[in-house]
Amino acid sequence: MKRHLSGFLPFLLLCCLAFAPARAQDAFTTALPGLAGSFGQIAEAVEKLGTSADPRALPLLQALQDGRLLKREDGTLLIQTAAGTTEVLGGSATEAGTAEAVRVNNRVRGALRGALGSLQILSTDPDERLKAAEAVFRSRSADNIRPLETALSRETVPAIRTQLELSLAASRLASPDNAVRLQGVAALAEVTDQNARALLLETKAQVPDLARQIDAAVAKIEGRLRVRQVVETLFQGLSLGSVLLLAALGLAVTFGVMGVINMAHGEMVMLGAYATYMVQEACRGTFLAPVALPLAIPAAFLLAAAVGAVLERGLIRYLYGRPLETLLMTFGVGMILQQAVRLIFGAQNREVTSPAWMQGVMTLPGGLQLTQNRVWIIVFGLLVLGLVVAAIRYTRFGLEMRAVVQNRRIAATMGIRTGRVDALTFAFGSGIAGMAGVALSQIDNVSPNLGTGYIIDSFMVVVFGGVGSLAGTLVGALMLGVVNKAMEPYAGAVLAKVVVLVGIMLFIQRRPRGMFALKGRAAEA
Amino acid sequence: MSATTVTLPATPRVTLRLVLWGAVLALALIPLLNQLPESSALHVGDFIVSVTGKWITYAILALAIDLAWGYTGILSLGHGAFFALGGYAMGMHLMRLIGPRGAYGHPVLPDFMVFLGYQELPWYWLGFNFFPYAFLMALFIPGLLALIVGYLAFRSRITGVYLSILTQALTYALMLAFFRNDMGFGGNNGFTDFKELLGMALNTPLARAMLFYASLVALVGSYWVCQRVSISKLGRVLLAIRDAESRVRFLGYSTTQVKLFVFVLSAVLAGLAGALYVPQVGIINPGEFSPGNSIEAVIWVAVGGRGTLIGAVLGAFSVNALKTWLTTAAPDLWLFALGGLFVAVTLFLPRGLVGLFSRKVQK
Amino acid sequence: MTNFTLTRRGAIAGLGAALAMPAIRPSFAQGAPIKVGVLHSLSGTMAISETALRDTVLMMVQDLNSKGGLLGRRVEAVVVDPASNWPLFAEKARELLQVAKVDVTFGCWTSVSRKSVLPVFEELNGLLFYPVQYEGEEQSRNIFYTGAAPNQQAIPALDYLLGADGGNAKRIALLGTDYVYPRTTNRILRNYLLSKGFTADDIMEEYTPFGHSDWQGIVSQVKRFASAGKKTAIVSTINGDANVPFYRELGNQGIKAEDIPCVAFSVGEEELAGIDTRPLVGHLAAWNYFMSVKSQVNDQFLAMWQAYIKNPRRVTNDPMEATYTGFKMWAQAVQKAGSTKVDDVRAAVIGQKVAAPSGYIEEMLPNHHLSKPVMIGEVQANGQFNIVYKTPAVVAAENWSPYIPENANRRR
Amino acid sequence: MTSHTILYLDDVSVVFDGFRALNNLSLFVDQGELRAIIGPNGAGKTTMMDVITGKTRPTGGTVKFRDTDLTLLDEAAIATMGIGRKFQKPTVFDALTVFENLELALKAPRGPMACLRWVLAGEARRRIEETLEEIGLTARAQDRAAILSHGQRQWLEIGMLLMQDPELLLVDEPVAGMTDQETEHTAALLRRIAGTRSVVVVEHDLEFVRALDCKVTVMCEGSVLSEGTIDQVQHDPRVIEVYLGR
Repeated sequence: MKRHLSGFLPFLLLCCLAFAPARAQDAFTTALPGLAGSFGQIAEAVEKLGTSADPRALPLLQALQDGRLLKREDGTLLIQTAAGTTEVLGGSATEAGTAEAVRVNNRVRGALRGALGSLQILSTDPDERLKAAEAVFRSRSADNIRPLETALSRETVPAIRTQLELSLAASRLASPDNAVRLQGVAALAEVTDQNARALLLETKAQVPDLARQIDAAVAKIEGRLRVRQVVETLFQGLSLGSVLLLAALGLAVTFGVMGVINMAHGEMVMLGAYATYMVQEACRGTFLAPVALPLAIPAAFLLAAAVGAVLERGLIRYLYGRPLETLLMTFGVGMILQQAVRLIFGAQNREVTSPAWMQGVMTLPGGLQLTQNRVWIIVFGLLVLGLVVAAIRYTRFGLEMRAVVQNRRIAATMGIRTGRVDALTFAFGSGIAGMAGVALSQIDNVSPNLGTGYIIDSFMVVVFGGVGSLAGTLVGALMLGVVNKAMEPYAGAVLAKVVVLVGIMLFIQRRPRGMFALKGRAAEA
Repeated sequence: MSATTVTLPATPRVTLRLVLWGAVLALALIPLLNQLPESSALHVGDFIVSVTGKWITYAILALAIDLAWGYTGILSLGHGAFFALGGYAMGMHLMRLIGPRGAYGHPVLPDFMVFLGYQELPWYWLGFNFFPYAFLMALFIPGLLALIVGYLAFRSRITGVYLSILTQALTYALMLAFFRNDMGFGGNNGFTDFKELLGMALNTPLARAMLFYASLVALVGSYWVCQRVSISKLGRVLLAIRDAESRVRFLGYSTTQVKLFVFVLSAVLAGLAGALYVPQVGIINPGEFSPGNSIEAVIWVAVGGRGTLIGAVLGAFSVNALKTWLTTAAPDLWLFALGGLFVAVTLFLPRGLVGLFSRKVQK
Repeated sequence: MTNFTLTRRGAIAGLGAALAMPAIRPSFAQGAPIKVGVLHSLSGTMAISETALRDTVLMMVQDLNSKGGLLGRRVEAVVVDPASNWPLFAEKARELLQVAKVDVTFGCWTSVSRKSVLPVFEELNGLLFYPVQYEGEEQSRNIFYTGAAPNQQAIPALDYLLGADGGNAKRIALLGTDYVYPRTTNRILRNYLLSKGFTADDIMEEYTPFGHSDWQGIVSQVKRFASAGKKTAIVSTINGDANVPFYRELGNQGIKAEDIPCVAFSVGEEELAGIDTRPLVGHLAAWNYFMSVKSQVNDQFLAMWQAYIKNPRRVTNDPMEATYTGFKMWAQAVQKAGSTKVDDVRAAVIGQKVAAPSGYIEEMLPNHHLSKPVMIGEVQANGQFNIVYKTPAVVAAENWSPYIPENANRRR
Repeated sequence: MTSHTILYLDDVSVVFDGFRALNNLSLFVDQGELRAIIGPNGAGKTTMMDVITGKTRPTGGTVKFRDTDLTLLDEAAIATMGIGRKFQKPTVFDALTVFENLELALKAPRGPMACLRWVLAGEARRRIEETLEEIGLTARAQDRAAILSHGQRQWLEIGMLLMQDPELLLVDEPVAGMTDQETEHTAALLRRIAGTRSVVVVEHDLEFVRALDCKVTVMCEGSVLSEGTIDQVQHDPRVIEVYLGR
């Protein structure tokens, strides 16, 4: 309450000053006092500044955006830079003192984006131009038509040209002239973009005269969007599938190959996520910070593998041949690991940041947008699968592992240290789970409960795919992901999951050995 | 799976029976001692009564699991689902009995339906205002589910860990389904704020004592049924199935039928336990379906000693007592203790606490 | 009452009952400590949120003792772990009241845990302070609700979105976790929107399970919903765990707050601590307190908390503030009543006023709810909130919403 | 197929992943006949038993017991029809006593409720005791099967087979691990049983097969190589080739 008043009174004062006929006011100075006012007034001032074409506007607006625009109690505005603080009017150097940053909200930020866009559309930096072109698309004002045309005539970079054309079309919709508007409608009809649809519908509401043309344009866009939606759903399914694949791969080794039911598998995943967090914290502020995530992959693998090896040598090996007991015991181990992590790191979520190259969307030819982190996780999932296959097929360790699985006694007589192979296999499976944790730290909570959400799904994937078959795990995970995502829009997320689970249960009872069942005598045993 | 039944020699059997009846008597005394004035040295607090009443229902659940797992080798990780379904059936009855005493004063609809905008009672809620119907449903619905799941699973010869994973998925799917508010079971909040049962106000010592005795009778009854099964030829067929199922088939027994019988019986007992549990704890919600709960219940049996009925009961009481104690005495560390116990028991005491005891007896 | 007799009785009571006895310190008639029960999950899914509240209560107890206790008696906290297990909440509540004989309990986070213990507190005439915003539609003589009722959070937030500063939203997507709080809140909001002239087409409602981690589909759905040419906003009642993946997906799919702002009712500083907030700048939360509030009481509260937890970077949040306020009110009421008897304290709590960290004087109303200010904050890059709106004065809680038509014929 | 053919296998094949365990096998066993089957390892003897008892479904061919198509039935149904089987590796129920093992095998209603209500009446007890006598385990009736010696387990399993009172007995290597004396005893027992029922014995021990004094079928690579008396087959050049190598 107090703060409101303190902001408001000087503003009134300033208004009086502003309207005092002291000297001729240009657009810049008339707009300025608004910046010390309420959010609405700031937004208005920003819009005015955007169209002012005043050279002082750009640094001022940038300062506002970065929180470097300060305001004194009396409403004087100051710009803070690395070099020092200067007054906006007059430009004389001064002390910041008790001045506070001018705060912005969404409304102001929206206005800023548009204003900066119009001001930067002719910038020499192509990145800024592209951003500006995008911003202008959203702010869509008829005032932008002329600058956009100018910009378009000079632009050489194809990506920016495309965006400029879009923005121009959008701005034309805001023109008072229906002929110009129709130009815009025609251009937007060729775009496959939800924002274009939104713009057109908005225009339709404002200009009912053009309803017919706009409807036709929207129908065209929607037709293409529908196709894209199918592709998007498929991508989302694959991405969910790759998460399931990552979570299940470790299990495919420990359960599928060794037959060990490890209920603490989810906790191995969780440990991997915490390893990611620890690596990130260790690298924070060092030159390694940008590559913390790739560095976390081996770290997570090693941590989870070490815990796995200890678990196998210390506990699980005494229970071979008694899978149900192993199940119960590892459940207890899971409880202990969870609580240990909770006591060490606290119950709160830990923040694992995504590196810049994993954020945002990636635009494919045809305008299809895929989220970067999901793309990376799909790639990572396939890489890890490749790693597992390679380790089992082409290494000495893989050979010994397969030998021990097929016939422990004969393998032992061949000089293979079966105990060591068991420990390594289990450690390997656990390590894979740890690597999955790195991926999950990018999309889910890094909390002690992280693993519990994945354990049942992982078991379902392995059993559905066929125990002991990596191909089955891959196909099973991807299928479950796609089916789940395809059903979600109709059934809702919860029901989709329930239906998928029931579906798997029915499937398993028809084919108890899963999709890629091992056939023959080995399976009969 | 190796044979782990503990067959006690004849003399300890008599002692065992004495111990059992002694334990039942001691339990039966608890509500009576509760009636003594608080100053008396023998007074037992209300808390003990209610918490012991709850453990008794857990013991019934443990018996049910033991019958399926300890005797027949069917490790179901979904018994919590049968327990919860029994609980829901009883919960529906209790909700109907609230009648117009709910916050909105609606004569028929429970509160959660009123504020979620239901206009009328969903069809599957009909009839639950009658106690016998609700009680029957508490047994019938778990039984029916077990029949369907068991038939599908046993017919396709899904055994061992596959069955465990399947039943775990079952209870998980049910949990997700019951969390949905659209199911008409109150979603996450489930049912609470029960008022009365069979004309008794639930928040009175009398009602607590009555429920306590009902549970005790049910426990003794369940014990009797399980014992009757275990000492009959059926019990020997079960052990035979557990140890060598295919051999039993070659003897001409339809193991699918036998296992189905036991699984359904076990589910019905679990449902009974759930039905007695809910009025005592005053809440039923989808959390009861969570896979962790089912695994925990299996672990009670493992701790007590599977393949013996007394072991199941002992396990349910001791693990839960430990949990009740530790969640207060060591709120930050109790998971270590409990997790450690599970690890230790599976590693060092494959026959559970009873194994410890009977080894001494045999010496 | 000593440990010994309890144990002996336990042994008589039979199987394992002895083990049930919590370790209670022997207490003596003279200057017996006042016992404060702490009923927050320290393990399981809710531990993420609830452990901080346990710490807050312990901090308040320590603070009170350092000032000489209450009524000349020491205050002692009895901490139990109900482990995010709802029936266990009821059992532990009973244990606190009957075995530990606590004078007051601070606890619960989820509605279901409160619903689970409510009959116990009513039967045994205990006193529970519940510190979390909730869906309302409840009032128990044994519970004091120090979090917000829907009219102190949800409706003001919606008003903000519909106003000029919030972007004049014309289409609202209601996203929530499928449980009673979102369901009820969204029902209230839907009726409110309809009363403001919205059509059903302009409201989208979608529920997801607890801990939902794959938001790709729903976020795309929202994007489609938002492409109808009207300003769209999201109102999120998504519960704790699912928020991190939700916000990550929002950020990754490039949903900017300037275009589709998302206002959340369950996301506070603690939740943001687990997210990289840079892509989320401008998304909103509605609470009755933010850590960034500038007030003297808040400065003290922050200093006290960070000193207690020995971490200068630990954040505070709304439920912690509500715990603080509730605790202060209880302590004042005990002073006023001159006893810890539940009936006396209950009578004394009503009308208590506390200068809360929110910077306002909050008062316990006769409906057992507080009058509180409503604030709306925008997420900043540093994980804090920039308060963009607050009510000029405190708002009295309406725990029975006028937008739920059935409340008209509610029993009073 | 004559009217008293009890077991009829015609053109039966079993294929595992491309491996033909049984290759167009045809075999007929008459009522009351005692038949020995010999053959080298991997000849398909055990697979044949699996097919008859319903453990393995044939890929093709006809399997009939009297007029019933066995390929449609499961193990339990086949067993209750009157086909008993003794396994190569003796499988008895370790957790149960010798007496209980026999009691389980005893021909009686097999349903769960029937088992629950089952009371061991005089007639049944007498039969079990007779069998105990027959297999020489009377003294060990109350011992758990787990502690029996290998030979005793063989006997117990034979006893269980007898308790089933089957019309057709399939006996897989009954004398492995038995002393000479026990082997003789077994041969005598099987001979005695044959006549009232049919017995098919799979065995490696040619001395034992000789002692059985019956028709012998030689199997090789999943089909019948030779059939006749023991002397006939022993002089069959094809048999000699298979046994002594090419």
